[in-house]
Amino acid sequence: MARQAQPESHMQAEAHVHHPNYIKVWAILVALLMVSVLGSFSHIRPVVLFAAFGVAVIKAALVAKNFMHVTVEKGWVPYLLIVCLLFVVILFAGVAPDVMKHSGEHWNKPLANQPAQGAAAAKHE
Amino acid sequence: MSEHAAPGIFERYFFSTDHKIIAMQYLFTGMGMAMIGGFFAYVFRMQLGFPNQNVPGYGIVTAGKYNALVTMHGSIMIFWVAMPVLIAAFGNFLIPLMVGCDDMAFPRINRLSYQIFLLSALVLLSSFLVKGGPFGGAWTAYPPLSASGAYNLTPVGATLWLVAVALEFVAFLLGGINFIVTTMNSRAPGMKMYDIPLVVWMIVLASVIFMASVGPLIAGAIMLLFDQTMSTGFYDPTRGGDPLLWQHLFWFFGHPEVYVVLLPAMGIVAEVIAVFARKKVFGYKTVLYTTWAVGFLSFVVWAHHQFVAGIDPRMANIFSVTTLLISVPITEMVFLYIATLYGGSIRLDTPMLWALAFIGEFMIGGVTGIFLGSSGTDIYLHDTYFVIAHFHYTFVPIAIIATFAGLTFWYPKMFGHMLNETLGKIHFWGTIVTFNVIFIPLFITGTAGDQRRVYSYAQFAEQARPALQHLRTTSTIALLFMLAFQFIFLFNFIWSFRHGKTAGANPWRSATLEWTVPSPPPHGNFAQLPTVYRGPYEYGLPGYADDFVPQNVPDLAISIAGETD
Amino acid sequence: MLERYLTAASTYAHWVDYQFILIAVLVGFWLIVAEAVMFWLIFKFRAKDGRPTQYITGEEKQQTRWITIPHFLVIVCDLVIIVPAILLWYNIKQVLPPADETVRVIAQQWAWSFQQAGPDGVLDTADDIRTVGELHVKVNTTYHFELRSRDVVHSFSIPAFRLKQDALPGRAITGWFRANRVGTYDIQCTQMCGVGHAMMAGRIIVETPQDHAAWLQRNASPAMAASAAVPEAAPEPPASHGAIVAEARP
Amino acid sequence: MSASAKPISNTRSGTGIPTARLITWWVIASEIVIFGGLLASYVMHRIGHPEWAEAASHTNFWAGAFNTLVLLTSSLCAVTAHKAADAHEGARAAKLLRITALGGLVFLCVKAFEWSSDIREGYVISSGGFWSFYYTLAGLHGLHVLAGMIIMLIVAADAAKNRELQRVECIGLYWHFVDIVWIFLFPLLYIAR
Repeated sequence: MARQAQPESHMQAEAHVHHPNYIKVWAILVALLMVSVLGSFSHIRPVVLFAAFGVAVIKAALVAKNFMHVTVEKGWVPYLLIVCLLFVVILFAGVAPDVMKHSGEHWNKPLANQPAQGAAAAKHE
Repeated sequence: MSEHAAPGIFERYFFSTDHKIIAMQYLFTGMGMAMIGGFFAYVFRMQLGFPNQNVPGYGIVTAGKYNALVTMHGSIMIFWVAMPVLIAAFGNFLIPLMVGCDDMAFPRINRLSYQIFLLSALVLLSSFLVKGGPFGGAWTAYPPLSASGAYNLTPVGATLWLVAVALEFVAFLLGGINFIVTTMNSRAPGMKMYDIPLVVWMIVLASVIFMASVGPLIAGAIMLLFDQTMSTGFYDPTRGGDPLLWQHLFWFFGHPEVYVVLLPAMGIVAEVIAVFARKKVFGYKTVLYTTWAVGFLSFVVWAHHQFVAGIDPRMANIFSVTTLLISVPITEMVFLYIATLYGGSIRLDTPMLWALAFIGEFMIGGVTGIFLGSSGTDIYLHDTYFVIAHFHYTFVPIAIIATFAGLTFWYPKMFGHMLNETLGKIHFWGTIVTFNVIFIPLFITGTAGDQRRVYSYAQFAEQARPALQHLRTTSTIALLFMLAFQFIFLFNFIWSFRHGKTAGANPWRSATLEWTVPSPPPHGNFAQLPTVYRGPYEYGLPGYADDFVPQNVPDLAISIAGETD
Repeated sequence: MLERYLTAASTYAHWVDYQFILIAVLVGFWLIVAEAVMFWLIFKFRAKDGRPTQYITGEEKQQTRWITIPHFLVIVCDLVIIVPAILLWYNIKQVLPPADETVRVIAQQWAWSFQQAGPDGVLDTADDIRTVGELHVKVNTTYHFELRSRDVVHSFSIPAFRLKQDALPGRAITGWFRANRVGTYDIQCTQMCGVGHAMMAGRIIVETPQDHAAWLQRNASPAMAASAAVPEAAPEPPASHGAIVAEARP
Repeated sequence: MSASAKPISNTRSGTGIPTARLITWWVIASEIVIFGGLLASYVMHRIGHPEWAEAASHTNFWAGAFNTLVLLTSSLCAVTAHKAADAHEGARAAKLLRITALGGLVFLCVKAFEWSSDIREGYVISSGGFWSFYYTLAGLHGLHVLAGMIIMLIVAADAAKNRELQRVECIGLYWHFVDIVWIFLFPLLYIAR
């Protein structure tokens, strides 16, 4: 059971990261922003969506990696952030079948299913 | 630690950053709120036991007042009693002492946390003074009832309730993150991950669960606030919203919340049982693994509160399975606690009585949950008194029984005096017996179809039967006795401040670090900050004269052997 | 077991009761065993002079066995519970047996109103019978109900049928029941719905086919259908919300 | 006030991560679930209501794009401030932090201009599902920008005197997180139609 006491180990860490060329990262981010902007004028839906959301994910990853130094941080930190994201995904998966959809097993949303003619259901009254 | 002159009374007790003072602030605020919540229980149980009679100290309970009372009872007991006492008070008091440091890592954030909490309590109580009175739409606050004053008739009260709850969340986010950081970073040298006492582990894990689950509800609360005050339509189906969204966001937090308050209670009980059985906790690591499993699973069971709420029936099957799954680690945890008793030398002092009662009663709460978690039977039992009895068999052990276990156990450390044992035992037996007499009849009325949140059963022929009314009256009378017994505790608590036997540093002969400092601990806690050499539960370690070895005592024999190697 | 406390008056009421008993037996067994073991240990290992405490970590194999074996037995019991529970759920909530009759149930603050087909046997025609607070159904007949709410969340509960389903504004939810015992039973609202929650009672009257036909005839006359069957007792929902169907979207 | 003396617990580092940065990570984790909950609610509504695209087409795309640029640039300043702080150049770090806060101010000004023109056109928070989410999401994000600016100016005041330089990095982390939230809000609110 016994063990040697650890020496008072913990100094506040000094400069724990190597600083990359931030201007270069910034330039890439701005270029990606241009891609999103230009992509949004496309009429091909997949192109718009990728330019919008695919690029957003890339941008977020770049900021997280280069500005926030997530990858240099202790291993559990990125996992913590990922687990939090995972919980949001679980929430989405559990809620979407009810909220996103307008009908399911033995239920429907009369109003949402007749958006153009909400009054059509008025015959029930 | 401070070299400054002693601060004035006001600064010392109201604006202190000392974790022990903040713990006391949380404790006393929580106890005050418990009295308010208990008074509400008295009023509405009187109405149920003796319908439409004048309730002494309150008056006639009308339908609207009844709704407000049950809503406030639920909200207060969970958010303003269980949370502040179990997590904040014990967390604040114990974490720095048990991990061997002088204060929280961020004392001023800690103070801010309490101040926001106090504000939230005041906002909640202020709703009693506004037009329309306090919110009466149940603590779950389902919209559209909660979203529109035209429906709930308490437009101001509903908003105040929501603001109070949101503030309370912010307070516990700040406090909880502080607990996490302090435990992760500020432990005494030598205290490894598996040397941390279980109660600290559990409070920290509870804070993590809280932190990860409350976010969507904070978002949901903002949406509900806008629905109330800015006529948005987030939960209004006629305008593209969906009332089920709130229910999901609420229970996505609401179910983990059960474990948020359960885990600290489990931790307290672990400490008490280990000390009074003079035993190492059976399978310390297994306890932790089951806790992690419970923590994770608690995020995937929430919709079992909504089986019949209009969710897609296919989803109910998934949530039913996960719900029964979560019973596995919880059962295992309880088994481990019982196994800890094996081979011990059990002394039945008051804290131990409470701790054992926690296990005994919580098991009843646990097994009755199976009836509700299995979707088929929940169709019938949902929103009946069976549910009420079930969750009071979990929440009373958590928020009352475990709290008393903790309070009676750490009272000598907090105030330097022992509580009176005789009064303590009278209080214990009085509370436990009456507690069961309150809620066992409610299992029966629930099984007979009594629905919740109804101030009078006069309209319901099946429920208005005299046999059921007798059960309700029995429950109410038992509650009166239970409340009366609490005054014994209150007397004991206040009287022992001055007149209790002087405690000394370690009256229970316990091995964790908080017992190595004087009672009550001075500002800064440790005259010399400790170094940790062993786990927290070294009782009956062979080769020692004493039957316990404190964490900060070096193991001379073996370390000498190590040097000669 | 449940029938001692409350009549069972629908086909699936007994299924629910059996499931209840199954769970009660299984968890009751475990509860008693666990409590007994606990009390026995408290008694057996009470503090005695000269008997030192034992040092047991609970981490060696022959020790953890005492936990893992009951632990697996618990999992088995969980399975024994969950399988019939889901089957029960499936049969009540997911499978709709073919309907003999359909009735529309509308919840509002604070009353139940019902709409069922008149003598022509078709819903949503001029001779529909609308009632407030009372639902007349035939015994041994499978009913589908379409549940709606006009304002807030309510819950349609018939304890004697072991039936419960929340009614949400903006949703039409379909369920079923088949009453198998003649009598009058309570309809409750089991979801907090405001000040009048406790007043939101209804009755379901399960009748023989003959009685039901007679009731139908009594209420089917045009005059009755037009006025008397829908009294003004039920408060109108507040203007800006409410409309589950009528008002057009903004 | 006695609280100004730091407790020893604040100076320990059992994880190897300094306490200040550790708490920042936990705050960011808790913010992820707050924004995540709101965003998840929005996304599921948005997919469920294709007709909201009409409302979405009235948002000011160029204001959103410009604000993205502003935030990206301010993030660059924040991280450069971190670099300066690592080199113990407190004054330089303070200057860069103030520029970052200025970026936040520009962001909020653009936001104010954008919202007032939206409101002039009659699109207020209660104008429909899309607009409710639009104002709520952007408003919550704007509050974080505002809070970040205030904290940043406080940190800058200390940093200028070469005090508490470790805080420069922490406020930067928070700022980058707020930036990332906007990186997702931009396509969600302005591009998806």
